[in-house]
Amino acid sequence: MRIAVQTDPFDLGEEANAFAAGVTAAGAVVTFTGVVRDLAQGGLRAMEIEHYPGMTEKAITSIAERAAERWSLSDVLVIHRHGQLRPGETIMMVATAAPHRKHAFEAAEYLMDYLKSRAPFWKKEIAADGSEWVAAKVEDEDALDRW
Amino acid sequence: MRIAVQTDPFDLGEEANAFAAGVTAAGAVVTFTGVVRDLAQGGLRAMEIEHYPGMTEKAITSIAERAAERWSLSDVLVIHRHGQLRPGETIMMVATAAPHRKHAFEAAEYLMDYLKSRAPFWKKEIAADGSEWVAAKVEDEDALDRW
Amino acid sequence: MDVLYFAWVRERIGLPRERVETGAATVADLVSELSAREDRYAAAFADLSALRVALDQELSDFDAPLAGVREVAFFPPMTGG
Amino acid sequence: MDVLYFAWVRERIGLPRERVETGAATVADLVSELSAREDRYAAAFADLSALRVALDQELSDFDAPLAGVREVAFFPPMTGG
Repeated sequence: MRIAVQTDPFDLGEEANAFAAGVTAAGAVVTFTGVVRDLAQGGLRAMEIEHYPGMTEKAITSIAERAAERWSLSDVLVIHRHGQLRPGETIMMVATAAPHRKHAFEAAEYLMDYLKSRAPFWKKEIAADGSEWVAAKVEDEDALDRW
Repeated sequence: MRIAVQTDPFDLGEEANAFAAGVTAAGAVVTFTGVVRDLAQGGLRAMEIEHYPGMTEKAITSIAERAAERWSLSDVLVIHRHGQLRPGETIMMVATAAPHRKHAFEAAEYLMDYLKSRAPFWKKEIAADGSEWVAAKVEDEDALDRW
Repeated sequence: MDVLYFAWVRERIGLPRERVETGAATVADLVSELSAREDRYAAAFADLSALRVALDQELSDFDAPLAGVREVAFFPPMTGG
Repeated sequence: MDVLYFAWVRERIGLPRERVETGAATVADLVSELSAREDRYAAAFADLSALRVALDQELSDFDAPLAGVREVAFFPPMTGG
């Protein structure tokens, strides 16, 4: 298991290859990658991501450990950036490996649902005409009921 | 949309990066990669994958088009190899990109469920003590009921 | 028409494809015709529930008509992915 | 104890962390104490349903006791991923 909370960019391809190379006993590898979209339709200059150093790493580790137990995963990877990101940049990724595809998919969705609402990150959209904190969505909180 | 049916190996990382680079309007990119596992616990020498040239490409294109419509995907990628593969080699991958994570995940699972039972591939495990066609699983057929 | 066999159906019948001249009205009729030919066909077609059929590269059924069909393929349930 | 603020709570109160000497028994008591200090605190804590609290870096509740706690953090619902 590897958890990284960082300001530096990461290379999705390199991370995916390194992850897959380490888990050849697993038949299924799922990755999820979040990219900064220009939600304000051309007006987004940057996405500023604030986090709670210390708690962030603990919260993600705890989420990943719960996922690894629940689905007997061969491995889990979580990378999440903070700081200022531009549209098109990669915000974060998760990867899961399991013997069966259903488990790898479910675990990746579980990780994403919990990272979204239970890891202490806050996003702020910085646009030409001002900046605004991204509001948590009711459907993201509701997504946790599934688990 | 890109559909590739090939004997050549492919590089998961390169494919994932190229796919993600093309879809920056989407916030969520999901990849699934299938790897040859040694199911016979050390005894598997190779996985031989037979397919139905012509029908394979048609069937995958049709599955991918249905997924792209159903979830308004920004892009879809399917690569599936045939021929003889060794344990640890990558059999296939799918990638989906969508504005929302739930859509990217669902579409990738849909693609996998249909590729598993509706694309004309047949796997044969070649072990030290003989070879055997992989039997279709009832749960793989049942997985289609979800959609 | 061209008749194609894949996976263990191909192995049991002993060839990947052949040209068949037939007046069979449906897939089931064609299966009966082939099964009557030789034991290897009868063995391959013994349990139709274990087989799938494609007509001109589209999945179909054993009671489908063969009129206008150029290519028939028989194979076990698929195991892709 | 150390009190930390994140996102718009930090912006509204105007600082990321401060040292607070308090005898507050629960998080709610601490919130009342801080809110009574100055308008910027009262504004930040006006709607507790829009806030979350962590005690020693674990998510908690507003009625949780503060005994033994060294670090309290207030912030809006998280938006990671």
